[in-house]
Amino acid sequence: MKIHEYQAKRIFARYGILLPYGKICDTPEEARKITKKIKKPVVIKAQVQVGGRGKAGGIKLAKNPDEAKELAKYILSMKIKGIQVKKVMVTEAIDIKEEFYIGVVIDRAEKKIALITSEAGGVEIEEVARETPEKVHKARVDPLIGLRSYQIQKLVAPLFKDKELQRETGWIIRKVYQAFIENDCSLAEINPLVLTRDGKLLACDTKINIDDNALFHEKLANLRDPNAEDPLELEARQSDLSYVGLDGNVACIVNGAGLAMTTMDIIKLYGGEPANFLDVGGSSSPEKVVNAMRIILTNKNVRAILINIFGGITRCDDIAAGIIEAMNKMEVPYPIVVRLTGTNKEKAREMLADTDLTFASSFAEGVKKAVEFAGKK
Amino acid sequence: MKIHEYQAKRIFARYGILLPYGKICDTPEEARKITKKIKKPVVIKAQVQVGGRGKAGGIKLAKNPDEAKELAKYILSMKIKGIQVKKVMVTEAIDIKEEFYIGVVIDRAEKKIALITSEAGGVEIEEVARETPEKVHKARVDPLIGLRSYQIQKLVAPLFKDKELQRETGWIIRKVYQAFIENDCSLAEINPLVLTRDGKLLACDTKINIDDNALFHEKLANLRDPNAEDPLELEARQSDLSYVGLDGNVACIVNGAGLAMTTMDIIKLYGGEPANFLDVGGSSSPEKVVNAMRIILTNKNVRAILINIFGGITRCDDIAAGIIEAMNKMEVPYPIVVRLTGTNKEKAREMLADTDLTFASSFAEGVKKAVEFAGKK
Amino acid sequence: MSILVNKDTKVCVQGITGRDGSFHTKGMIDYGTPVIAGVTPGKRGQEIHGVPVFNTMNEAVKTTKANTSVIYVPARFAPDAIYEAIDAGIKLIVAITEGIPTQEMLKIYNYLKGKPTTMIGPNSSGIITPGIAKVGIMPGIIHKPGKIGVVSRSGTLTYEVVNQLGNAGLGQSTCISIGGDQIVGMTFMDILPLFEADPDTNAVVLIGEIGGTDEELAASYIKAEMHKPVVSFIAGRAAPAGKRMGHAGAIIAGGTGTAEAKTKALEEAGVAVARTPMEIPDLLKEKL
Amino acid sequence: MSILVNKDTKVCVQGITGRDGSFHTKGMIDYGTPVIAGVTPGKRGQEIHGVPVFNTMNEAVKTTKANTSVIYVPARFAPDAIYEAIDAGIKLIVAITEGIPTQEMLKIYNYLKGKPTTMIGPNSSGIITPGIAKVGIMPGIIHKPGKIGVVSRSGTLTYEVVNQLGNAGLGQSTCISIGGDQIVGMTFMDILPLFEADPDTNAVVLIGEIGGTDEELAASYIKAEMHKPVVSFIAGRAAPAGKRMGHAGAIIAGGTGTAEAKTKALEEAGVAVARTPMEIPDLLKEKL
Repeated sequence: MKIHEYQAKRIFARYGILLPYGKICDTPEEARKITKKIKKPVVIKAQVQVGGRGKAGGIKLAKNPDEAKELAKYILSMKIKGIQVKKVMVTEAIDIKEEFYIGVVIDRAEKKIALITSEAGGVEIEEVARETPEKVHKARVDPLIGLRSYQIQKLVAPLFKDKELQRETGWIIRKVYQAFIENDCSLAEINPLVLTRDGKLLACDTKINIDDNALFHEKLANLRDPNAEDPLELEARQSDLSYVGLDGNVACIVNGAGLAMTTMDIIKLYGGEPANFLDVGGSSSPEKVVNAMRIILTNKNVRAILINIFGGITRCDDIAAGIIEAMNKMEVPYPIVVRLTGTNKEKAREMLADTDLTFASSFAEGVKKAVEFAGKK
Repeated sequence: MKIHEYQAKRIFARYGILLPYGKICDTPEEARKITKKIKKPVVIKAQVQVGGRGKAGGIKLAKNPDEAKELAKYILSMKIKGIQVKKVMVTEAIDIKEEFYIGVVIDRAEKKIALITSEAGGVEIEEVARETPEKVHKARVDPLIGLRSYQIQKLVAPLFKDKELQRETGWIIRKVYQAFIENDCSLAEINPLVLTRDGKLLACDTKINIDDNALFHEKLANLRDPNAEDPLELEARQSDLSYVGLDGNVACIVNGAGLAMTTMDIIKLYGGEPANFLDVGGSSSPEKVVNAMRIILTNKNVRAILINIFGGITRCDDIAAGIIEAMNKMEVPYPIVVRLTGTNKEKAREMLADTDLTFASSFAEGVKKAVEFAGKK
Repeated sequence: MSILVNKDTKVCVQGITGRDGSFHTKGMIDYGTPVIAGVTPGKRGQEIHGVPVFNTMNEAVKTTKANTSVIYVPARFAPDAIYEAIDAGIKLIVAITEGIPTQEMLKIYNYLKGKPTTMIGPNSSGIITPGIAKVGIMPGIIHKPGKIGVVSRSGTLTYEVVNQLGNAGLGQSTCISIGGDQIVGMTFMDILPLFEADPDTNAVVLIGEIGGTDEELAASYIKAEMHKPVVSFIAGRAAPAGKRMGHAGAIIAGGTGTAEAKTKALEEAGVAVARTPMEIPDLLKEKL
Repeated sequence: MSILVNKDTKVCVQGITGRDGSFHTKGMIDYGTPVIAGVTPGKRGQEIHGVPVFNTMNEAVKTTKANTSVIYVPARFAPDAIYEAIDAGIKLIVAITEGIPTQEMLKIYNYLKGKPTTMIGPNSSGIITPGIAKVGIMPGIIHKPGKIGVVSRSGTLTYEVVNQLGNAGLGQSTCISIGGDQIVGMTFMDILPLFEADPDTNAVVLIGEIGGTDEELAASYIKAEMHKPVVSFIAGRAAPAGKRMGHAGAIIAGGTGTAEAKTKALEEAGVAVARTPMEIPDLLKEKL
């Protein structure tokens, strides 16, 4: 789960990491007041959880309170990648001498926690890794023994010759690592860590992603901003469905993530475009099918629906009951192709015998028919 | 390092473990005032770091403030196993329903941390282990992953049938373990953990030993009570010597703990009684020999001194210089037997040629001569 | 023969008294799996479908000599259950549980190193040696005994593939769902050598998906060490970058982990990569 | 032959620029030990007695192929140095440092499990294969090449014994001081099988002391598995209970770990237990 910059900054602040002075607000007038208090030029940043805020015009420099008000008004009216800006962060503009990168991520391949530093801060670390890999420094931490001093030494020595700056940066790395562990992060990043002209180290931009599997911790779950999410994905999550909206017109309802991805792949292979990823999960009740159908119908692009179920724990008769209930509850203006196999498939076929659904006896046939229907409209 | 009961209680209190209400004091009048405030019978306990306080009369029950004053006066005048009582702890007397044991120690053989519980609290756990081993419950914690719930379950299930008491005790075990880890303990113990008649769990007596190797942490080193130690051992430690006083009359100065123990063993084997264990350590300066000699001379039982050195890093000429300096600085009224071998032994012999020391050419000869001298006086 | 699950397998179910644990215990018993113990703290003395329940894994293992554990415990308590199984000396742990925090899994993974326990999952649908035993939640009926090894990061997609294999007359030696999470116990790299060494496996189907680099690592092993033919399918070609597709492991981050990169690596290692699961049986037949 | 230290040993000194590190580096070089690298953070480029200094163990190992590390780093920083050596892939760590907190050592001990690194110490005087190489702080001159293996929890007491052996014409294959702390890397139980398997060791001298149960465990191994003769000495018969005798490991707690119990266990395993170190050579000669 992504969280906002200002939320990430609050977490880092709790660990004593120095940040530029700044405040979060949601009106232009507040932005003016904050700037007046700061008595310096400020940076106004849109708080949206998408990349490329700067390029989209969501980050602006304001020289004085009135300009801050004006720019905040402009930014608060923007949509960035479809997401309405609802809050801006106003922070003092910093006199930058040098920019660095500090990041902590899960290293899937090595099954360790990877710490990364770079003297090329302020740009995406992936870009630095591609173009000047010698400027990327890594240490892999065994989670059982934690971060060791010799690893910190390895990470800071290439950034500074000055021992005092090495020591300070080492301390910051320790704190970022601690924040990563204690908040179940999948990513914790300071980019850039700025060395100011007067010799201070400030975390000018920060980013934290939380492990979705750790959201049973209330304090972490509370970081979620429902406004920052696609409303359909939000609704799906609340119904315990896994949903991702896409641009195509062939909707699908599938059990299991792998099979759901494959369904999308094959829709595409057969010349269609998937409208979504949707996994109803393992032991799916009829209600889940109803919710899945409702979410799908909210997508105005949809022209055909494919229900592709391989029953295991999921019983086909449960799915059939869900389909019947959904068709009673809502009008479905698109053709529905049903492919049901595995546990209790005969019973399901019987239950659905009187409907005007289109049946497919195989995965391939189901996809072909759905793509065909979608193309007709 | 042992610490006092009241110090251990302060540590446990920081972790939220419930204790009987009580205070520490060093005058009878204070004991009276505390008792008055408690408004109940109290227990008065001598704060000395030796076992068997109770048997020695260092723990008394007082029914009222005046009695508390009187008993505190008596206890504060006591010496227990040679240690003057300087402080007493006054705590409310507890209405005991049942007594339990909770302890955490280093498990040397398994290289784990051992947690131990017993339904037979209030007596020494070693005794319980000998006589009713079925009442001792153990779990071994891997320090890399810490204490797990299933281990707690194993420890509390045999103590109570009541789920709520199991849960509370599990919480206490977690806290004792946490205290053990965070304070570098070698032992952390609640004995007894009392279940009162009104259903509360109170840590009525507690014990903590700190790992000597962790005393570079200032907060732990500050727990040391110089008054609680043998003054000679204290002085030795301050001179970076390892010293333990014994009851015999053959003193010894040795380099290396193993050789020092063996020197004691052979003194005994040859019919003598060692007056001390004393290890001058690895790279010993002349000054250390001077300090060692001073400490040894404070022991009035001594009748002969054996200096047994196998030079490695320790250079025999350094030892010789120390012996000469010591003999210049203080009067040594006992015969000194010197056995020096290894690094620079020839030089040392030369340096000592004009002294009236007795030389031995082997370990055995040195011990025999020293024992002989001690027997003569 | 087979790998990991065989005639010596004796299963203990952790979380046997729960809804899922109880349901799938019946499924495993019906398939003929020797389920000889179950564990739920505080439930000693009960029986679930005739299986005795113990309070702790230690008791269960000492009493019944169970060597395999299957875990249906909810995510918050699953790490504890896993450590308990490891410390009780279980040889193979199959963790069905979904949603264990990644950092917990990192610790477990590193704790397992050098221990005699191996682990499948979490977020696995289990492991089955058709006709012998099933340890997990897959529909037993679609699996046929035979000579094809199947290893997959997915659940239902594996059923789809296994069903296709069966319809084409290709039975399976052992089918393993290694789990859809970012950090799982055994990966392709650990399973492939077992199939390579198994005299009763003639070819392997490897079902991968977007995210991570496990398929690329598998490709390097196949290229260097493997003699048996491998056919593969990679799910998630149509998935957009940066979005999690149900499985915690199925996310393309920073341009790595794409289906294209994985397909390329596998094809360079001589693996036939199917465009659809339906193509797998024919590709296998060509190779055999 | 020999155990642990041999002709392939290449030593890196951790803490080489410190007072002790530098002093003993010279001692090791003078003995003929191939000391090929040293490490002190921030001191890259220096030379100590002709040995190049590196900032990190990784650099040192990659550049010089060192396979053995000897640690003279102060106690507070020693755990870090040990982890660094393990992570750099060092095969044998010899930790001379005294005073490492016991809980740190517990973690290190458990971290080492399943890793290809073995560790001697801490609080060890080192390990020497006479005539080949010495890794530690013992006086090289008293050690003579020969067929007796020596393993000890002590330092100077070992010199005393080795000196007695030499005077009696009994040279040594390898002498190891496993360290006087409560928790050390290799214990008697780990060393004895190496001597048993070493064709150039004919008999073993085991020098124990009060505290712990390592001697008892060694006795059970000797009884069950060992064919070569073992002679032993246990220090600390005269020590009072509950007091630490210099070594952190040398304390008799709660009635266990006494010299009597250890002697009894060893004698029951057929070990000749000397009453004094001086008796050891004769007891050995009887057995050979």
